Amino acid sequence: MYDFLWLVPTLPFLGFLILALFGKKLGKTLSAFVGVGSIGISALITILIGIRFLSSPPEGDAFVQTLWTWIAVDRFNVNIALHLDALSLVFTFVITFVGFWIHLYSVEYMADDESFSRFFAYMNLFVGAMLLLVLGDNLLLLYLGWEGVGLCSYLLIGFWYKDSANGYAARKAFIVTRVGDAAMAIGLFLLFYSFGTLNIQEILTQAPQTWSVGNNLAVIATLLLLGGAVGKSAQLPLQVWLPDAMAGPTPTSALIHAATMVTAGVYLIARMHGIYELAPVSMFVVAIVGAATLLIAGFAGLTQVDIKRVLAYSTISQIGYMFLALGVGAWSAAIFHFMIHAFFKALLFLGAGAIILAQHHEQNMFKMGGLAKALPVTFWTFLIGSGSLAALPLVTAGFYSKDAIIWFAWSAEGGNIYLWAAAVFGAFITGFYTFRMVFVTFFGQQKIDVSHFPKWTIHVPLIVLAFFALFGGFIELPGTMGHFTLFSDFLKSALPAMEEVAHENVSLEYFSQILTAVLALVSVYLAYVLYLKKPQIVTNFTDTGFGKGLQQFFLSGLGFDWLYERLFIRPYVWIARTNKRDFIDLFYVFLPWMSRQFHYAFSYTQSGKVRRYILGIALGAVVSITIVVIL
Amino acid sequence: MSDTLYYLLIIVGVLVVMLTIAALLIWYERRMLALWQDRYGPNRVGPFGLMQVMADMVKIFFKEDWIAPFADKWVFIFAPTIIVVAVLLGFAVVPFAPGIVVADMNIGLLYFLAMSSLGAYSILLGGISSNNKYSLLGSLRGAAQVISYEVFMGISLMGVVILSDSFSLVKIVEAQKNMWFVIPQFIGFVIFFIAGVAETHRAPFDLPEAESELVAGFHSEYSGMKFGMFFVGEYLGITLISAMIATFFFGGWLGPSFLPPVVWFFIKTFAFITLFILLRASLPRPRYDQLMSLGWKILLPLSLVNLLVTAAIKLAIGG
Amino acid sequence: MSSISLNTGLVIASILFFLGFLGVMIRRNILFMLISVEIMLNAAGLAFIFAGASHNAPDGQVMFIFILTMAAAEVAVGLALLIQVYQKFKTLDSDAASNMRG
Amino acid sequence: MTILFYIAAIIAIISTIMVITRTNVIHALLYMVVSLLATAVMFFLIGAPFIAALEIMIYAGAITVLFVFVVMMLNLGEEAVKQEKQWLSFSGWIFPAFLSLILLLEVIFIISSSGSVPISGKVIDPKLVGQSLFTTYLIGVELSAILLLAGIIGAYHLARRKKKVVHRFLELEGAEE
Repeated sequence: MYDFLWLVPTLPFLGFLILALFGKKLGKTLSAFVGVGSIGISALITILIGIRFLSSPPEGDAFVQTLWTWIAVDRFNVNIALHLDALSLVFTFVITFVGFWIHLYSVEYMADDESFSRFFAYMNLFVGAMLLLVLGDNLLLLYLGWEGVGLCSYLLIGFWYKDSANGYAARKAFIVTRVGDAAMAIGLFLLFYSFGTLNIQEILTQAPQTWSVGNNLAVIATLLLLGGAVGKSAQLPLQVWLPDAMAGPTPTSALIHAATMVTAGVYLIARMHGIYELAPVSMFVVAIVGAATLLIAGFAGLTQVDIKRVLAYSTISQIGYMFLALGVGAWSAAIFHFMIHAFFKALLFLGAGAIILAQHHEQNMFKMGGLAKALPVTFWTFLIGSGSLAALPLVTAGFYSKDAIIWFAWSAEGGNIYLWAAAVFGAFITGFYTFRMVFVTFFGQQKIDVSHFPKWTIHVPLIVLAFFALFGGFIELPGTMGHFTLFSDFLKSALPAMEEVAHENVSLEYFSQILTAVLALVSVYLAYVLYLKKPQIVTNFTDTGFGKGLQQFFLSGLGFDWLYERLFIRPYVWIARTNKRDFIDLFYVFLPWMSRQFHYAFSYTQSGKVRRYILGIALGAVVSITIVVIL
Repeated sequence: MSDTLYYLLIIVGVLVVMLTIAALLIWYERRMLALWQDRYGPNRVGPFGLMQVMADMVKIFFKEDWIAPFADKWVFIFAPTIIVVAVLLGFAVVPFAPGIVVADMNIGLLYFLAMSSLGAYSILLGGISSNNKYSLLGSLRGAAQVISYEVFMGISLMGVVILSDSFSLVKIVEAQKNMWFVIPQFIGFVIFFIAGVAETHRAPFDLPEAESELVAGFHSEYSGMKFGMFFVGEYLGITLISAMIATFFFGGWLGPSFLPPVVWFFIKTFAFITLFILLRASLPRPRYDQLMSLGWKILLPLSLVNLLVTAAIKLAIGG
Repeated sequence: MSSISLNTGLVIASILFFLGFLGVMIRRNILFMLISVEIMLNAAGLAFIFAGASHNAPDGQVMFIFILTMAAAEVAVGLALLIQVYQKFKTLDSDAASNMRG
Repeated sequence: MTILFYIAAIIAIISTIMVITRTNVIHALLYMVVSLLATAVMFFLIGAPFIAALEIMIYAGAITVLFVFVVMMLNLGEEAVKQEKQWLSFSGWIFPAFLSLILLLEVIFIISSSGSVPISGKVIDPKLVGQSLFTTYLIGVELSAILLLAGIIGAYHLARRKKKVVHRFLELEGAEE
């Protein structure tokens, strides 16, 4: 079964090729079959491989499939090789499985779009690149997938390129992530410089022997990799691109937020955990970044009116949780939250897409309302997703995964009470803005007619994902509730476990859990009061000058765009403008000038008089033969 | 030294004999034409009008040697000599009999072709130096005709070369001991004969000098001895072509031994000269485009096919 | 038999060649230029023949035949062009056909 | 033999000089023929009689005749000669002549700096040439055939007079404009 691993990333690429080359001729039905089918078969193979992996793990808990040699220059040898271990299996599973449901959903969502096959081509390429990223056994292949993902996000965000705003958003996403990628590339150079190889496993085994804990190079390398990770995963300070990325079609957003792209950073840090453990400073920075991001994104999420932007900020916030978990060393908790998040965030985006489709492509949720009756399936699944996001205690998967992170933020080796407090407060905010969205959208008066009632292609993905968002959490239960550790046991082969350190203080853990649960419920009630029962409290507050200012501040994502505009863009543009005629530019102005002068000189020789040409030949012959004779 | 003397003798002998024959041919042609056209021909000067040649010679020698003032003088003078020289040089390779040959070159056949192609200059230069539109037209025709017919004249002889395995005329003659090449190379013979008529621009292919259209064509402006040169050149050409036909296709000097080889050779040659004259007496002149299309569209392909078939048979037999 | 050497032959060939070359350079008349080109080709063939003769090999003559072929084709096309030029410009001045200069 | 060879060479060179300096095309062509005949004599003397015959047949007999033919077709008069005289000015040829001379001297220097091989003058049979042509150089022969075909087609196409399809009245109107 393992031998079929290569098919997993190949099929989406094949689908992309077919769609890109023959998309126009295939027609919509065939395009959909190719687009969805390739991911579907990939998902099926992944699941079969996963079952095999669970029943009889490969030797060394990892399966490596070397396809061919990519580059071989002196010491620099890079293979096209796939590395499958528990970590990459989880990612592969999520990418293909969630990706499949998103693809299926897209068939209906994009049904009326004229660029139907182009959309599926991009989506397939996206999935393929992401699979390459998580399955690549060396950092260069990972980087290839990494950039492929970046390219696809650019293509998909700017999918409706006729609107220049979408193109702007696409460029913004591309350029901002490029900042991180540059840092990551330097990090890769540094790693290659230190270890002479880019193979991940070799680096991980060599690192502890080469570097002592706290080694400067290790810190620098990990911080540079972190730069790449924050760029891709939209963490502070490079989070600004993700809310704008909502310009793309909603399934794209689902794919970016749930299965691919933004989780690449999480994967990178989890994958390179070996060297992060050698750099506690970097770990701490990761935790700080995660905590700060989850709070800032949470605040920004509080005031958004666009339903997709709420979800975007919630993603940033949830990824922040994952970074927090990575930072404190709770590797499996981060991956667990990643998986659960993938389920409920995909569900929420697809639900939001269904709503937007039903509301004449209106995205402002304050113009909606009362959709619970009109779209019952969407409502209930959306509610489940929201509950999972808000971590409603006991019944939702999100509770278990988030609870693990919150507890580890305190109890783990790198954790402390401040990080814990930030995580708990973040959970409260999350619950609040999530249910603000639910109440505003589904309750109250219906304001716009429902224009599109979803069919089975939308409903089935929603229900399946809702099932996982609800019950996916039971594969890993905290120590206080049965201590069921299937998931972390599974991951133990790839990532170091944390349990022994974490579960010493049971009463504290109970306190933390109960506090989180209560806060989540309170936040839901608060949202109910403020947005359904007495909305005038909010309007009264926002009418005051301070309230209005605060609302604007939060709405703009805490002014990061404003800040970057002034801090980077304007000075850069100013420098570029004032430096228009610099030395280098003069050189490049001189080059065409010179070639033009030569052109004039030579065109003068082109007199059309054959005898002149022959005279030229004679002169040339004299010169060259004279040289020969003299030499 | 005696060898050199022998060669000198042959050279002088050939020159004298050929020039004499050429002169006599003038009388011979007129007599033959008259015979076929039921009239007397020259019959007043000497027995059978034989001295008519001498009379003509005297006339030509004493006529004013006039050069048209608008002509290109040196070329005008030079032109008539070319044909005489070229044809006389052509006789150098003709094997009159075993041992009686000026130069038995191993490329004799090619040499003959080269010389006959040089003959074309005579017409060309004569016409162009005359600065006369009829002459110009005549020499245009002549040049085109000679170039065109030269092509397959050479090709038609290649069959002979294949059969005899040599370019040398002596060897070609010797190769015909058992069978004259006219039998296996009948097509080649016909083509060569037609091309020969055209090469010497004799009637019916006398378009360069067609009296009725171009008032004597390229030599309109010529008179006196220079005209005589053209005249003699033409008869020399006929003799050369006839000799060549005899050599290539009719076994040259070969023949029953009751007559010496030289006599056989001259008999054969005279037979073809007579055939030339008979052609003039009997055939009308074709149009210029007919001449050209005959050459390019019929004779050239035919000669190529002949060459191809001959070569193929030779290969198949394995000679 | 004779004291002709390869060098003598090559010198003769190069003299002829450069005379042809000079002809191409100094003549304005396309006809003369073509004639000069023929001289050059012939000189090149001459050099080949000398080289072949110095080795007693037929290759030089083969090369000459190829040059001959080329010369024939070149003359045919060249003269056809010349006629066209003459019909178009009413002159054989090679400078007249310089319309396509840059 | 050697003397004959040098005489032929000198004749060839002198007549070639005459070719490039004549103002009358016909005279130039006549000198060209003389030069070619002299060359043919050289060929004959150094053991290439086959090529000598070809030289006369094709260069002198066909190519040069073609030139003469074209000259006749163009029918250039006295004015062409005058024109040539005008074109052949001293200042026009002195520099190219200087260049050619330098080139020639350099080439002669190069030639003479290498060891010389005497030419035996042994006759190379046409048969040998033919065998060489149709074995070693077979591809060359085929290519020559294609070249000649291309030459024929090219010459035919180029020399064809473009037929004017405009009606004569229309042409008149055009002329008035």
